[in-house]
Amino acid sequence: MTYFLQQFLNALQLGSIYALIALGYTMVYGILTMINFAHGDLFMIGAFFCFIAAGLLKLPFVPTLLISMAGVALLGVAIERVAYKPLRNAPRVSAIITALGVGLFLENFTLVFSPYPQSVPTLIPNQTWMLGPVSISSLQIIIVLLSIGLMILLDLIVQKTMIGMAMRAISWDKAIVPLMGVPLNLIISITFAIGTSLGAAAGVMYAQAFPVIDPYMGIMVGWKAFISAVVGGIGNIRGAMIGGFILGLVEIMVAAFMPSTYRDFVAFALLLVLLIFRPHGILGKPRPQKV
Amino acid sequence: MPLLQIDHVTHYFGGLCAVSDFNLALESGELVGIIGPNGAGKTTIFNLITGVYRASKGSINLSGTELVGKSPSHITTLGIARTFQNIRLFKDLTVLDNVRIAHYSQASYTPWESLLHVGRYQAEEKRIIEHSMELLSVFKLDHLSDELAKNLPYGSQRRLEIARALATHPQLLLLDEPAAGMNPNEIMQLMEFIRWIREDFNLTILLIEHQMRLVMGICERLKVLDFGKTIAEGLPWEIQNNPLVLEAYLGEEGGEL
Amino acid sequence: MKQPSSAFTVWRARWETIANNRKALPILLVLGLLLSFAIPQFNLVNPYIQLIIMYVGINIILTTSLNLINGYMGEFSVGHAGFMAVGAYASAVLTTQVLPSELNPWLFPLVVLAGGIAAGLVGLVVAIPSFRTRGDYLAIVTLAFNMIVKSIIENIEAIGGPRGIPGVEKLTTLPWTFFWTVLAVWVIRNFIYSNHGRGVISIREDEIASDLMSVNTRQAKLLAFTISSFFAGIAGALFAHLLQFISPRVFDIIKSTDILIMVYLGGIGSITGSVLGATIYTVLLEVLRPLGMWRMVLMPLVLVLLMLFRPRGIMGLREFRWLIPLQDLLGSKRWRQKKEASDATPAN
Amino acid sequence: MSAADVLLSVQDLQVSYNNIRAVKGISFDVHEGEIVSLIGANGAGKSSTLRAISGLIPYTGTIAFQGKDLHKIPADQLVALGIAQVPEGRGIFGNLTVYENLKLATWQRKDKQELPKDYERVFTIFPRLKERRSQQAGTLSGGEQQMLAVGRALMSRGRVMLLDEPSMGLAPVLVREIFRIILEINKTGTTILLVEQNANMALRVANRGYVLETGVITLSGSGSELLGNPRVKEAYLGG
Repeated sequence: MTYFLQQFLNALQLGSIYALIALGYTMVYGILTMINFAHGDLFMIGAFFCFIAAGLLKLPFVPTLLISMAGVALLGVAIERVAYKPLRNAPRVSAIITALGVGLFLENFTLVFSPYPQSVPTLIPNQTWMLGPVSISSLQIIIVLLSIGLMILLDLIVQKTMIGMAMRAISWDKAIVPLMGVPLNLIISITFAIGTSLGAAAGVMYAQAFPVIDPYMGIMVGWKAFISAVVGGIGNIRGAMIGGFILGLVEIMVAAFMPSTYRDFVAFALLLVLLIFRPHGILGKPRPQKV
Repeated sequence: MPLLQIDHVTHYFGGLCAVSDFNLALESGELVGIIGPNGAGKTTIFNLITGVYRASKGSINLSGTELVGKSPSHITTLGIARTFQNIRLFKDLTVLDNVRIAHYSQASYTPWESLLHVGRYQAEEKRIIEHSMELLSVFKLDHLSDELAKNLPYGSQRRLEIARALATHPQLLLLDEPAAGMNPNEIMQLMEFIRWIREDFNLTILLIEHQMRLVMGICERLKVLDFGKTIAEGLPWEIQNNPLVLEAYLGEEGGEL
Repeated sequence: MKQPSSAFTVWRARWETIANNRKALPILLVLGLLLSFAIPQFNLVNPYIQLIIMYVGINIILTTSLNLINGYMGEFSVGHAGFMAVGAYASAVLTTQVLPSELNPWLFPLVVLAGGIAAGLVGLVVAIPSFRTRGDYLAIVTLAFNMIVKSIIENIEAIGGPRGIPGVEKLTTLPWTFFWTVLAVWVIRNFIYSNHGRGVISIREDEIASDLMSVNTRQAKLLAFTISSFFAGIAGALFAHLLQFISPRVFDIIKSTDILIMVYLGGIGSITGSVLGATIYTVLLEVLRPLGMWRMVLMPLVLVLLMLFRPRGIMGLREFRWLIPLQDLLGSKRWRQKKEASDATPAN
Repeated sequence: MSAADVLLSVQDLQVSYNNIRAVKGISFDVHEGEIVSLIGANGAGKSSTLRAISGLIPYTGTIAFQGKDLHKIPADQLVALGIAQVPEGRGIFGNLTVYENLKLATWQRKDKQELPKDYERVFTIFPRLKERRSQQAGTLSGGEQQMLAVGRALMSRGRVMLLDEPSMGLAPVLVREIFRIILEINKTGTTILLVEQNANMALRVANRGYVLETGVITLSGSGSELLGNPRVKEAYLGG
């Protein structure tokens, strides 16, 4: 039981990182029905911003986090404007392939400047407390609380603000939104900014939790976060959060109670089984198609 | 026995009743029209007959075979073909290929013969091309056979859609607003054309139309729908002067505003 | 009139003559076959280039087969390397563990075929639940499939687990690569220009209309997906016996991404495009090797620019005429000639 | 009426898409304070005309609002100019609440202090919306959705309101209700351009009307003139 609780804490930590990245996938999908395959790599860039700010500029945690989020948000918006926007009326896959290309570009561009894995300095004083038999670290607390805080903030933005309303309206019917006087492109840019900055925050936390980073780290984590978004119901924000935590839980528990090499197998097999029974994910709803 | 017998068909979308207790018996060779204002449920009836939607209640019977629950491709092979309100051609394919695809269930060669281009492949393809070209020439489209469907003028696209539907060898043809976007002159030609294909291809035709000129001109019987319900049926001239129908189209007259 | 006489137009005219000349095809094939024997025999080019040529062939098979799903059927499959892995492992297990090694060179074509069949069967199993809903469902399923295959292999010690199978015999030769590449391209081309293939293409154009034109869309999808994974398996088998070492890592999602890029670079819905895409991508990566890591920065940029200016890829939906069967090319023309002839003859 | 009164002017408008010439060179004006109805059977080109004015589809010809050419103006700026819209098929956002739908339409409004008054006005006109203000708009009935669409257009406070088939799919009682409200809105000073299939209603409320047949204006006149004209019935039900 102690062991289980201990693992549960680890699962929360990993799950919150997946959830943060999954939000970026799901937000972009929600408004543009496009899979932003470069998102995992923006997470990686977030981690590298952390490396630059913390390792080279010796900044403390909060400025590092803010710089990383702002930098990646700018990058995300720029990518949308330059690479995705011109393809909004092209075949849908063209944009997806472009995203794939952008992702590869980000990976390899980073690789040119950082051919070797880099280690990121820890910015959070590592302290461990014992809650009964379960040990809990300051890092774990910060990652989980910060992620949950960001998610609540996002949820507030989406549910309570005009911008959030506009985002939801776009996901319902993009064509009508301009008729209400709402500038479509601005909202899309804001969505990219928010989604990618959450990915960057995940990158910073990941770099703190697993302090060795490399340009390809975003691929696997990104795909898994994407899967989380699908499990939760792609396009659904709360679904992405749930999906992220489920995937984190499954991965950690499989690794804890089975040979760790089964981890990916069980995680993905579970996904397939879930999709057979709920093709639209946990919170996703099918929208009737008009013939 | 009627060719098509629809009994008590009802269909819901979510909670909304799109078609309620629809009945129709079509005798072989008839030409019947379904009219009604926008959103009356006309296209839904076509979608129910062709298996795109599955009727919530009721039965649809084609010369003794129950259609409810069958897949659209199966229903097509049983002898029902249709066109669409908003032309649904295979836009990036040639005119000839559009018609060839409609021969899918008639081509009698196996996937293996497809992969290796052996056996019946050559003979069958030759037959399909010839049959397709014959059809296209009947529709005066043979000279455009190698054009992409999307490059055809609107009127020709409409005709191609009918040609494609006929390639499936239907007994019953469903035309969904064939005159949409046509001017009075073109509508006159279309009327001639529909009469003529009915004779030539031995068809029973059910059509949905807004252009009253066309409906009044060629239909033998009419059914009028509003809000998913049949509000009137009968001969064209009866319908034309039926106050319920006038109201459905033009709105009610008089009354307090 | 001004005569355009630049080297480019001359070159272009020549290219079009070759590209559209049907007689060129058998000549090219015979020439190719002879060359494929002659090159290794007389060492016409150095072994490194021979290796590249073989990779080009394998990539052509992969690209053409994936194009069947992503380009012709209009679905989005992203885990092609998973099927490649099935073919590679099935064949490598046969040559390293099952068959007596002295028979390997003789049985190699059957081994490759076995790899293809294994992948085709797996493909069918994956396809059955995958086409329930349209859209990105297949993308997710194939993505998960790719990762599951990799994970399963890692967990089977009998086939080397995460370490893979070392010491696979080098049985893939230039003539064999040539043979399988031509066979794959030919068969997939045949399929596309057949009743079943047209059904598959009509699904891309408009699935509902396709269904209503009597196309059994479910059957067509399963058929196309099985064929596509079969050839991915063939490519995997050739790949395993060329690389001489396979491990689960070789067939991860990055490999799948490579194949996707080749498909969209060359152009969706085009066999010519797939051949060009695979060739250009493979060769370019080698040619740009002197740039070091910058080539990996450059290539994605090229892809993005291409998508922005040609969203359907280099040859999207277009084909060299000599790849198209005569009846598709001339069917309508012949019919018209026949009609004119019969119209000219007065009826009795 | 002088040219100065012309609020919206459409000159030689032509619209084609998918190889269809939907609108073949029509011209009409809408004057300040009027209700103008564009009527005709399905496929006559009514909606295409409205979509062109909204900047949703490309067109040739001139569309000017208060003398300002709308050609280069992005769709989302029209609201700021004073053009409020009730799109075809209502176009409400089913995943937003009733209140949120209304609120979203105030995006371009600068006078935020006026908003409470406007919500009050909308809720007075449509008490049903007030009852359902925190309900998801997708759960509303067809009539309520239409009311929401009109209410939303009111919230953006346009000088002119464009309505695309507000009666579509509504039972006669509701149709009457909607048209009564349109009259009411007009009385408070909003100019109205109405596209309708329901000719009787549309002409009864209209100052002037235009009859469209296959992309051409075949009849025009005052509402009451057209209402008595047998040619209107022919345009729908054939001669």
